[in-house]
Amino acid sequence: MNKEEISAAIEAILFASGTPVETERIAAALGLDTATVTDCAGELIDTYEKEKRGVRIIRLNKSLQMCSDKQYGAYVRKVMDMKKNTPLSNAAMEVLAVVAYNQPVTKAFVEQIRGVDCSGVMTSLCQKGLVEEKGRLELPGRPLLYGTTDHFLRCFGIETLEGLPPIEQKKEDTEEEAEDEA
Amino acid sequence: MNKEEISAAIEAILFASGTPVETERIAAALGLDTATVTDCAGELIDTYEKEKRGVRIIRLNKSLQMCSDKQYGAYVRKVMDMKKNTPLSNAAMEVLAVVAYNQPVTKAFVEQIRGVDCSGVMTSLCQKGLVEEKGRLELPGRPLLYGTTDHFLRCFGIETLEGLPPIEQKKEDTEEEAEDEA
Amino acid sequence: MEQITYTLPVFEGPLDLLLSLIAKNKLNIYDIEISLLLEQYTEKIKEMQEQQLDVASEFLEMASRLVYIKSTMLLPKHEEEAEELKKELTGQLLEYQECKRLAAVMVQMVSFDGFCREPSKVDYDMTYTRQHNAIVLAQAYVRAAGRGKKKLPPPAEAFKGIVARRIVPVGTRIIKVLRTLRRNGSSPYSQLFVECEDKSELVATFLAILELVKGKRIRVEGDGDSAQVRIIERKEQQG
Repeated sequence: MNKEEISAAIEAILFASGTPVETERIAAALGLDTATVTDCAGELIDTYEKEKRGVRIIRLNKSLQMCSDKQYGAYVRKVMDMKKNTPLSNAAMEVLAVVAYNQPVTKAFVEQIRGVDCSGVMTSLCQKGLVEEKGRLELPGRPLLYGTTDHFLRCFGIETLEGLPPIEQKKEDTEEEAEDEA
Repeated sequence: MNKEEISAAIEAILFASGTPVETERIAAALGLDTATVTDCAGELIDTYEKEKRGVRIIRLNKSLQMCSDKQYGAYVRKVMDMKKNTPLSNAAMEVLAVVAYNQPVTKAFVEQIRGVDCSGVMTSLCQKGLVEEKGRLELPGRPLLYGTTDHFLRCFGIETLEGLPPIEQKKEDTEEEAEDEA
Repeated sequence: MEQITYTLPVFEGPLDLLLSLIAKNKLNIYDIEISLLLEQYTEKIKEMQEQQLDVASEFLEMASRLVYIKSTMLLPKHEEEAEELKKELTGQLLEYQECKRLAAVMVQMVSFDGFCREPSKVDYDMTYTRQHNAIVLAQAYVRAAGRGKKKLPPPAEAFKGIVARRIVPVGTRIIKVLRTLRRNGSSPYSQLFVECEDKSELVATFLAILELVKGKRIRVEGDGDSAQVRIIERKEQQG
């Protein structure tokens, strides 16, 4: 293993683990002595700094860690903020609608209407502050009840739940009913 | 923002995000146009390769992602105490091929091509993150649809599904065409 | 005792086995000799069973399919059908052959040695920031209802009239009953309740009738379904 390879291996290890890694541990994995690894790591740290890279390697006690440069923290944050700010998916909108019109409801109720599991969607709606827990249903298992939040009203530009648009019954349903009656 | 800073910011963003990040999103965060970011990213990718770094930047569809170089995978595994990956079985590879070339597909479709049940294999491919559910087919029984993931692209070292090896034109087709012409 | 083990190649399925037999016998995949293939196929399956390998049902299904094709070929006037069945099998075999080839190419490409990392933990605000028109909710609701097996229950709004107490003054019902009776002179008792929209109105109407009976303004005749309510005409009013 030449020096270039050792450096690359250290990079790979630090990148993949994310957390601080003891120099000793890296040395053991590479089958080298700690001093060699420390030397190589030192050079890496210098190179990164000299080249003003967006990623840095730092020393913490006897460990090494890779992290992004603080200077670019604002951009990192922006990108990550954008990720959460994607418009609601169709599935999410449907779950939200079922909750809004029938609240408080259990997850099971929503799933029964939509015919698909909605755990992930419900969690994400809660994180987005559109839906919140509203106690439990006094039934076996005491399932959680969900309802919409004030923030939900703001996002949809309505003052109260009474401002929800009326639901047009689907043609299909009325036709079916007509058939039933016939 | 000069070029050096743009490159550093891209590095920082990709490192911190971990997951693939759309080039467009990076551009928006940096207040630049997508072309500039694409150019800078391209240079970064080349530099990383030329310098044989332990960390690489790859393109996936319209996104960029940072990942460690395959060459040092064994060391990373050692440090992180990870088990060696069992190679994909023939069956898994075949299922993966059918899914990759025909996605989104139902399990029934895969089974028709291979002539055998593939529930177990499909589950394990999902667990490995190579395949994922992509909604349901609006047919009686609403069967699940499957498609490949970004992780699949990464593991197979391709940027998009177009990077898959080309399909051989069936002899039958060409023969038939010849007949038609005759 | 030493166990004798044969190394029998593992087949991914009946199609895989058929392809290997076709290759071994150098058969033309576009015009398969079904009887030869069937013979070798059943032999192979017997071999597998003798070694107590678990022969999956798919293998047996294919055997019966081959038998079916063969017997169709023997029937007079069924040449076309037999050709069709053979063609179908050929198509399937070709498709699977291509699948195997692609799998073999792809296995050369795959590597699980590149790692990516977990996203850095940033405590960011997840609160949703986009604005929507509320109408999209109604649309989503109708869409969602189409998916589930169950019919959509009426929204909470529909229960409002029942759950919330609506106050219907008895006085208004008295006026309504009197108006109806003045118009027609009499009315079937049940008819007075027909137009009531909810429970409150029903109750108020009933109380109104009691009140009017008490005040001797109306009279109820008969009982059950044939009960009639008649207005008691006053002399003063007639004049």
